[in-house]
Formats: sequence, structure tokens, C-alpha cells
Amino acid sequence: MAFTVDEAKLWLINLNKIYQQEKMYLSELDQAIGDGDHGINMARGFNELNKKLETAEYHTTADLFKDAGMVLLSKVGGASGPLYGTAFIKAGGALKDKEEVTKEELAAALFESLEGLKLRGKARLEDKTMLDVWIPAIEFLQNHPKVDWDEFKKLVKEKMEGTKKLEAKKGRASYLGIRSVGHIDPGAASSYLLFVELARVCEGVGL
Amino acid sequence: MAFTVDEAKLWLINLNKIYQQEKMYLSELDQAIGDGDHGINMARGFNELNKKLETAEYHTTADLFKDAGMVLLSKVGGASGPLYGTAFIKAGGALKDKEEVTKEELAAALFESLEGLKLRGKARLEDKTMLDVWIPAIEFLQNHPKVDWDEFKKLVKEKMEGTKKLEAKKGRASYLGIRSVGHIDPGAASSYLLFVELARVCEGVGL
Amino acid sequence: MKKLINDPESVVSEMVAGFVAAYPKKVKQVPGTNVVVRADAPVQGKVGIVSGGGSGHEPAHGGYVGKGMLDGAVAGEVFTSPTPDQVFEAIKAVDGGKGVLLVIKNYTGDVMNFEMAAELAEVEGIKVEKVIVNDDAAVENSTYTVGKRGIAGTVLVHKIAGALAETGATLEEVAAVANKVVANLSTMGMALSPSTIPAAGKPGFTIDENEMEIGTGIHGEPGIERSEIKTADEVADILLNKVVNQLHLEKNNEVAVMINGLGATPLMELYIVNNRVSSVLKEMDISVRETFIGEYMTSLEMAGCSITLLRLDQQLSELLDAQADTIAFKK
Amino acid sequence: MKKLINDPESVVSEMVAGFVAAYPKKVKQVPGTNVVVRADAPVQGKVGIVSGGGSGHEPAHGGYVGKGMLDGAVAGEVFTSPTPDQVFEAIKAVDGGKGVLLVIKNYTGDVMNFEMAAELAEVEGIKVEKVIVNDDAAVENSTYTVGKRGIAGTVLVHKIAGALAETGATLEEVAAVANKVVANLSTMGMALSPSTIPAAGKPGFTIDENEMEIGTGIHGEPGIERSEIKTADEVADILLNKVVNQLHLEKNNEVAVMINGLGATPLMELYIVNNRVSSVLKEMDISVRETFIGEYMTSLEMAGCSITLLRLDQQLSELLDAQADTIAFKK
Ligand SMILES: Nc1ncnc2c1ncn2[C@@H]1O[C@H](COP(=O)(O)OP(=O)(O)O)[C@@H](O)[C@H]1O
Ligand SMILES: Nc1ncnc2c1ncn2[C@@H]1O[C@H](COP(=O)(O)OP(=O)(O)O)[C@@H](O)[C@H]1O
Ligand SMILES: [Mg+2]
Ligand SMILES: [Mg+2]
Ligand SMILES: [Mg+2]
Ligand SMILES: [Mg+2]
Repeated sequence: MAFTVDEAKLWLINLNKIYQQEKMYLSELDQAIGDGDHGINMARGFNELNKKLETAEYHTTADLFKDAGMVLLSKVGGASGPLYGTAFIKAGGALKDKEEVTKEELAAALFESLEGLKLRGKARLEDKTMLDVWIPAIEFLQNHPKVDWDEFKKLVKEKMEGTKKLEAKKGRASYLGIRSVGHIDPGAASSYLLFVELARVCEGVGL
Repeated sequence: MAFTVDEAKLWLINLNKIYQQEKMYLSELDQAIGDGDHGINMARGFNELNKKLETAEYHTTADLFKDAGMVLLSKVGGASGPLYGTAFIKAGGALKDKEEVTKEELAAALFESLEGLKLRGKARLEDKTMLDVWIPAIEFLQNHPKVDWDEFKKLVKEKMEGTKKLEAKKGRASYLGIRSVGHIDPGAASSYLLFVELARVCEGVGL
Repeated sequence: MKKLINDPESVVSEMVAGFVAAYPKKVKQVPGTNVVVRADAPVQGKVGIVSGGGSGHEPAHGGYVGKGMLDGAVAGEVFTSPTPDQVFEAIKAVDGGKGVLLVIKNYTGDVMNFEMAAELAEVEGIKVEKVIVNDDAAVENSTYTVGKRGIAGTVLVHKIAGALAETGATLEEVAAVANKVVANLSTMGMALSPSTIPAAGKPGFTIDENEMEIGTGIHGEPGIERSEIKTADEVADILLNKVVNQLHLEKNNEVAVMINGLGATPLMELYIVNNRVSSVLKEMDISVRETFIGEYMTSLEMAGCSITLLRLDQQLSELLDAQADTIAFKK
Repeated sequence: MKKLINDPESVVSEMVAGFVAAYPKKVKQVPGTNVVVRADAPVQGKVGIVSGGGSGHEPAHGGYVGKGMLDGAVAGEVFTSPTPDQVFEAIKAVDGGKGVLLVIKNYTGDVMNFEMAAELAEVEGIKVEKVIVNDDAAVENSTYTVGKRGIAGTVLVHKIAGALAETGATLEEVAAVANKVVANLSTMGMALSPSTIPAAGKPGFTIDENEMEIGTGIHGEPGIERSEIKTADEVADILLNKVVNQLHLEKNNEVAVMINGLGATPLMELYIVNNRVSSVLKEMDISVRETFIGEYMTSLEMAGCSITLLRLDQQLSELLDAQADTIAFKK
């Protein structure tokens, strides 16, 4: 079984639904330790992406991801826009013109995304950012030849919740210093949602 | 028995206490149909007047009233400042250099005050202003050779309360039009307090 | 009540002191008063212009003292007309020998206090003229009432009368042009939230989360009517309509527009209101010479706005365009 | 949430449209974007200066577009950094051949989006320099964190860099003077009430009737610490102290002062704050060349203020004094 452009599309379309649903939740997380727009940003960006997906046709996941990255880059804004934009553009770049993507290739592509995120945002593990979900998620995918998606979902959930105890060092939440402790990082939460939905799609095709 | 400069002073000193006490009440009346400062204005003006009275010496009620008028004029502000200021200046002018003042002379002096108020404010009976207390009050004093002060107090109270049903034609309350109905006019209330206190002082000397 | 103040009793004197300390090259205080005049007052050979009123309308009126606008501004207590002695001090401080014009907003208190000051000045031999500004379209005019209030449009009276005074015009000419502005001026306001006089400690009125007041003035007072809260476009239409009708504006008229914030309304929202105003005026073929958007005449921290239109002719246009160099209004 | 808006989704585009409609002689919009540039952009032979950020800080940044300050301003969504494509459009629209300086407030989002735009511009052969403004004294600087935020002092970076750019200076020179301003600039803010992002519908934080937040930024976010509400003088002392220490100010230093309102705080209160600030600086023998009081960099309808000091030298003083003709800042 493989991850095709249809699966990629399904992932993003479902993600849009999820971000619309969780718009207020993500914004509330951001109100606690940021400026309160994260859910609004994600919902706006993915809504635009969804519109694009409704009309455009893609032959490769690479093209789809690159385009998705461009839309997110120009519609999300804030800190998360360049980050999620970069992530998809990098993944697209890594996949070249493959029509079907194996689990290893997908993991490798997402590793490139992570490298892009690190380069762009200069954050490190435990800075209380989306990286606190991304880093363990990608590690897990790369270290498990056969992925137990339930395990994976459990892991990202744990890591997302783990940001609660951290003091922020990057992003707006860092201005709060110690007062940032006790709240889930909004970007970690949106990344958690992204990985859970990826797991669902992969499960569906038995990846 | 007569109204001397001591009685005049007592009246104003007591009035200050009353306006300090009723500052919030008068301002609340003004919040309902005006801009909410009437009690603040009266309290500020009479407080200044009180300070002046504590140090200055007066030989005639005329001088006392003229000075009181000047202080009110320069410290009350708003619509009520020029009105109360004018009232006292005119009364002072009418009393000339008399040391003792009979009831007739006092009534005549306050009639001059009323004329001053009318000239300055151009309001008429039932415009929902302090005149709705002043006009019947002065009429009563002039028409009763021997004043029944209890009757007088009843009358001014009635007239003050009577402003409730009126629609304002002058002052800030007039901008509310029909919405001004149902509220006591703040200036009528402060004038009511002024006349009640006058009655008390006059009763005390058996005027 | 949450305010950055020290003592409700001293807000006006501290405000004036902090204002004068900020702009020593532009203004000076008449000692012992809450009167602020041009640093170079009195300007010889120029008609002096004095305005003022209660405080709480900042930048009015001190912000408009300077070349091309006011010579002096008198600050009363919060929302309380200044007293005659203070106005008289302002008149004396700005009289440069050509007389003084008093620009008075039409409130009983302001009119009486400024009138008494004018009487005092005349006794001292200073020529004084008065112009009463009554631009508030919310209030009906009637011979039995005090008539319409003066609100934000007053700033344009300062601007244009001030510009003419700079040219060396006579007191009569300056008064005449001020009256011409008043005759062509109309404003209508609304509020989303009330304001609180520091010494009162609580708001002038209360208003529900889903309500607004139409036809509010600038003294924290309730408006003419209350309605359900509406969109910016609907609000703009209501206010603009009233103002356009009041002025009997017609196709090809030229106007100046002022979208004035009452205190707490973000500029963002005023721009959104102007988006509607400018497109409606365009549809009506009314041309806009200049648009002013900002806080020109406030009501402490009231949320809301007013829309002012001034119909222009050749003379008014030229005077509107003339240079002005004040703290809050520069051209 | 009570706002004069039509639709939370379209506040920015309607705002930009209403803004441009108001000032057609001063600014123009880059079609299809929320970018506003000088009416005469690109100015040939002059370094272009572009700034911007999330919306909700009006008059920043569109209000500072004009002669002597910015060439272009990019408006993101409310409190959300603008995207690289929009910033890139601004760079292209203002490049007059001498390159473009980006003035960026130090937020992760702003930095990343402007950086990506700079990368795009360099690909197209446009020379770009960046200056990161981080004047917020409330935040500790550390190599492990993102460092201090950029807040109200940014306006003085626009002013001084803009003045130097007008003289025909090179991109490197303009960037250098901007960095010099940043090195001598410090701001500290506080809030009495929060602000509400239209699309969020409720305030960014809640705060009790008797509390205030010290060290707030300009994005409706909570501050660094919460305390009992204090008097204007006490607040001024806390903010000023922090800023004076941050800059290591000494006797006989000369500064520019900005008392910035965050949105809902009346000018009256800002003047009262300045009354304290000016007298404390006088006592410290620090001389004030110029004081700016008003709403320069707001946070929607947040109540509160910030105090900015900029230490001046000969060059900065001259550039501060130079002419500027923008909508919100005129000299
Ligand atoms: N330097 C960074 N590296 C990685 N992620 C970051 C960084 N800075 C911020 N983030 C993520 O972005 C999220 C905030 O995004 P968002 O609210 O959309 O942008 P903004 O902070 O500009 O308002 C944070 O919760 C965090 O997870
Ligand atoms: N033209 C007038 N003639 C007589 N009394 C008036 C007139 N206008 C106003 N008043 C009185 O003044 C009172 C309001 O005084 P105050 O609140 O101190 O002044 P302001 O209305 O300027 O705020 C009104 O309640 C009314 O009784
Ligand atoms: Mg955010
Ligand atoms: Mg009143
Ligand atoms: Mg009043
Ligand atoms: Mg943001």
C-alpha cells in the first residue's frame, strides 16, 4: 500500500475541517500565552488551501505539497505561516516527482520539513514550540520500520501535552517567562492535530 | 427678629455641608439627564466658598452675598455656576449696606436674584430647570406677609419633585427630549436644598 | 473606574501642566489659570481666537492652539464649562489690539460663562465677538429650546477662522467666516460605550452589550435614541444620511469630511467607517476635498464616533488648505 | 465585543480601503494587496523604507508612510505578521534603485516573514537590509530566547531612518542610523484593560477592576507582571525607571520622549503621565529635546500607555528635527 496524491489531498482536506472546528480552541490556547490568533491563522490558511484544492489538479504529492506550502505561506501569517509553509515546501521538494510514496519516503520528506522548521525558526527541543511535537514524531517515524499508528498518536498527544510544563524560549510565549508554564503551546497543538490526521490517513491505506 | 450677616453666613456654611453630603445624589440626577457633574460642581464651588468664609470678615449681608456670588461664579462652572453666581451677586446688590434684613427685604433681594437668573438663562416656568423651584419660592415669600416656613419647605419640595414630569426645554437635559421626563432636574434639586436651608435659618431667628 | 490619574480633583491642573511641559516651544500657560495660549501670544495686529469648554475632549482645545488656529484655549473642569474669570484671562492674554473672537460650543453653561467673560472684557475695552457652534444634527432646533449642541465640527471652525485671522483680517471678517462655517457644518455621533467623569467614579449611562446610542454628544451623556448594535456600514449610513439631509447637500457640492473618534474606538474602525462614507459620497456625486480621520474632539474614553461634513465654497476651501501648525492639527 | 465593523474577516481590507480613500494625495495601495505606499513611490535615487506588521496598531504603519518616513507599509491580519508575498510586493513597489530597508519589530513571525520576503527580493536583484527593533525594556534579553520585542519606539526608527533616506544616503548608511536608533531606544508599557481581536470575539486576557498589567506588549497579550492598580505618578515612575536604567542614562544626556496611548486611554491621562515624566527627567538633569504624546502604536482598544526614551546625539537630533509629512506624523 502507498501514500498517493489522493491520500495527500485527503489529509489536507480533513485537516482543514479539523482546523475550522478547533479554531477557537487553538486561539484560546494562544490567548493564554500569545496573542490569541493561532486558530484564526490556521483556519484562514487551510480554508484558502481547501479552496485551491477544490479546483486544482495534481499529479504528484510533491506538487501538491509545494503548492500547499505556498498557500499557507501567503495566507496563514504570523509565526506559524512561514513555519507550516516551509514544512510543506520542503516535504514537496524532497518527494520530487514520485507518484506513490512509501512510508520511508514519507518519513524522509517530513524529516526535511523538520530541518526547514529548525532553520527558519531557530528553536530547539523544549523551547515550547511546535518542534516539541515535530522532533519526536519524525524520530518515531524514522526509527520504526513498521509504524504502529496508535502508538504514534499516543506519542504526539503526550508530547503536545508535555509542552504544558515547559517555559517558552521562542515565540511570543517567551515574553511571559515563567508565566508561560502550565499552558499547552498552541503550535504544538496544531501540529499534534496535523500528525493525528496523517496517522488516520496512513492507517486507511495501511501504510 | 432679623436676618443678619451671621445668619447669612450660617446659611452658606450649612449649605456647603449639605452639598458635600448630596454631591453624589445631585451628580446621579445629572447623570440621568445631563452630564453628571452637577453635584461635583456645587460641592467644589461651596467648598471654596466655605474656605473663604472661614477667613474673611463681613459687615453686611450685601458684601457677603456679593463675594459668595463671585466665588461661585469662578469655581462652580457649567450652567449652574453663572446662575448661582448671578443669584448671589444680584441679591447682594439689592441689599446695599443694610446690616439687618427684614423678611420683606430678603424677599425683594431674592426676587432680584430670580430676575438675574431669568435674564442670564432665558428659561421659563416649566422648562425643567432650577427656575421651577425659584419662581414659586419667591412668589410665596412675596405673597405671604408672615411666612409659614413649613409650608414653604413643603412647597419647594413639591415643586422640585414636580420637575420629574416635565420635558426639559433648557440646559443639557433638553437634548434628551421626551427621555428627560421621569427624572428630577438636578438644578431644581440643588435649589430646593438651598431654600430648605434658608427656611431653617429663618425659622431659627423667627423671621 | 480605571484611570491613569492621581487624584480626581486635580486631573485638569495636572493635565494642563503635563501638556505645557511637553510643548514649551508652542504653548505657554497663563500663570494661575488653566488657560493655554500660543507661545508668541499676544500676536500684534492679528485677531485673537479663544475657545474652550470642559476638559475631557482632548486634544480639544489646547491641541489646537498655534499658528493658523487658536490663540488661546480655556480648560474647565471635566465636562464643565470654564468660568468667566478664566475665559477673561484668556481674552486678555491673546488680545493683540484687533479684538478677540470667542468660539463657543452651544451649551447653556458655555454660552453663559463665555458671555459673562465677554462682558468683563468689554468693560476693559477689549473688542469681543462670539460665534456659537451648533453642528449637532441629532438635536432638533426650535425657538423654545437651546437648540443644537456644538460638537466635533467645532475644530473646523477653529481651522478656518484661524486661517483668516492669520491674514490680518478684521474681527468682523473673522467672525463672519466662522459663522459661515457654522452655517455649512453638520455632525452626528453615536456611542458604543459611555465615559466616566473621574470625580463621579462611574459611567454617565449604561448600555447593553448588544446596544448602541445614536445621537450622543461629547459629555458622556446618553444619546437621542438607543438601538440594537449595527454594522459599521449601517452606522455610517445613519449618521451620514442625517448630516447630508441637514445640510441639504446636492450633486457636485464639495465637502470636507471628518470621522472623529470619541476616545476608545480604534482608528481601524474609523477607517472602516470612512470606507463606507467615501463610497456613499462618491455615489451621490459629492466631492470630498479633504478627509480628517482621528480623535479630534473626544469624550474621555467613550467608544463611538461622529461624522462631520462641511460644505465648501472657494473661500472656505482656501482657508481650509492654509497652513496650520498646532500640536494636534498640522497642515 | 462591541466594534464598529462589518465582518471580522474583512476588517483589514476594509480598513486599508477606507484609509487610502481618505488620503489619495499621500498614499496609494498596491492593487490586490494590503500594502500602502507613498503616492509618489518609487522615489528614484532614494533608499526605500518598508515597515509593517499585524494590523490593530493604527496609525502604525500606514500612517507613517510619506515624505521623511516610510515608503511602504504592509498590513497583516489583526495582530498577525504579514506574509512574505505581501512584504515582497511592498519592496518591489518602493525600490527606487538604491535598495530597500526593512524595519522589523522583533517578533518571531515578523522576522521570519520579512526575512523570506528579503530572500525573494534578493533573487530579483533588489538590495535589501533589515533592522530589527527591540525597544521593549520589559523583556529580558538572552541568547537563548528571541529577545526583546519591538514596540512604540519603532516610530522613532521610522522617523530618523526616513529623514536620512531623504538626504540621498546609501542603504548601508540608512541601515546604520536605524541600528543606532535601536541601540539608544527603550520603551516600557502597561495596560489597564485588554483588547479584543475581532475574529476572536473576546479579550486576550482578563484583568480585575483593581489590577493592572506591567510590561504589556502591543498585541493584546498579558504583560510581564500583574499588580494592584497604581496612581499615574507611580505608574510613570515604574515605567520611566526601567527605561532610564535600560539605557544607562546619565546627567546631561539629551533624549526624545514618547508617551504612547495604547488605544482607549484618553489623551488627558497621557498628559498627566507626562507631567510626572517631565519633572522626574528634569530632576535627573536629563534634557528633553522633544516630547511626543498621543496614539502612535496602539493595541486596538487596549487601555494603557508606554513610555519611550531615545538618547540623542548630534546626528540623531538633526534627523529627528528634519521635515516629515505623513498622515500621522508631521514635522
Ligand atoms: N521559532 C519558532 N520555531 C518553531 N515554532 C515556533 C517558533 N516561534 C513560534 N512558533 C510556534 O508558532 C506558534 C504561534 O503561532 P501563531 O500564533 O500563528 O503566530 P504568532 O505567534 O505570530 O501570533 C507557537 O505556539 C509556536 O508553536
Ligand atoms: N437656561 C437655564 N436657566 C436656568 N437653569 C438652568 C438653565 N440651564 C441649566 N440650568 C440648570 O442647571 C442645571 C445643570 O447644572 P450643571 O450640571 O452644574 O451644569 P451643566 O449642565 O453645564 O453640566 C440644570 O439641572 C438646570 O436646573
Ligand atoms: Mg499568535
Ligand atoms: Mg451637568
Ligand atoms: Mg457640565
Ligand atoms: Mg499573531
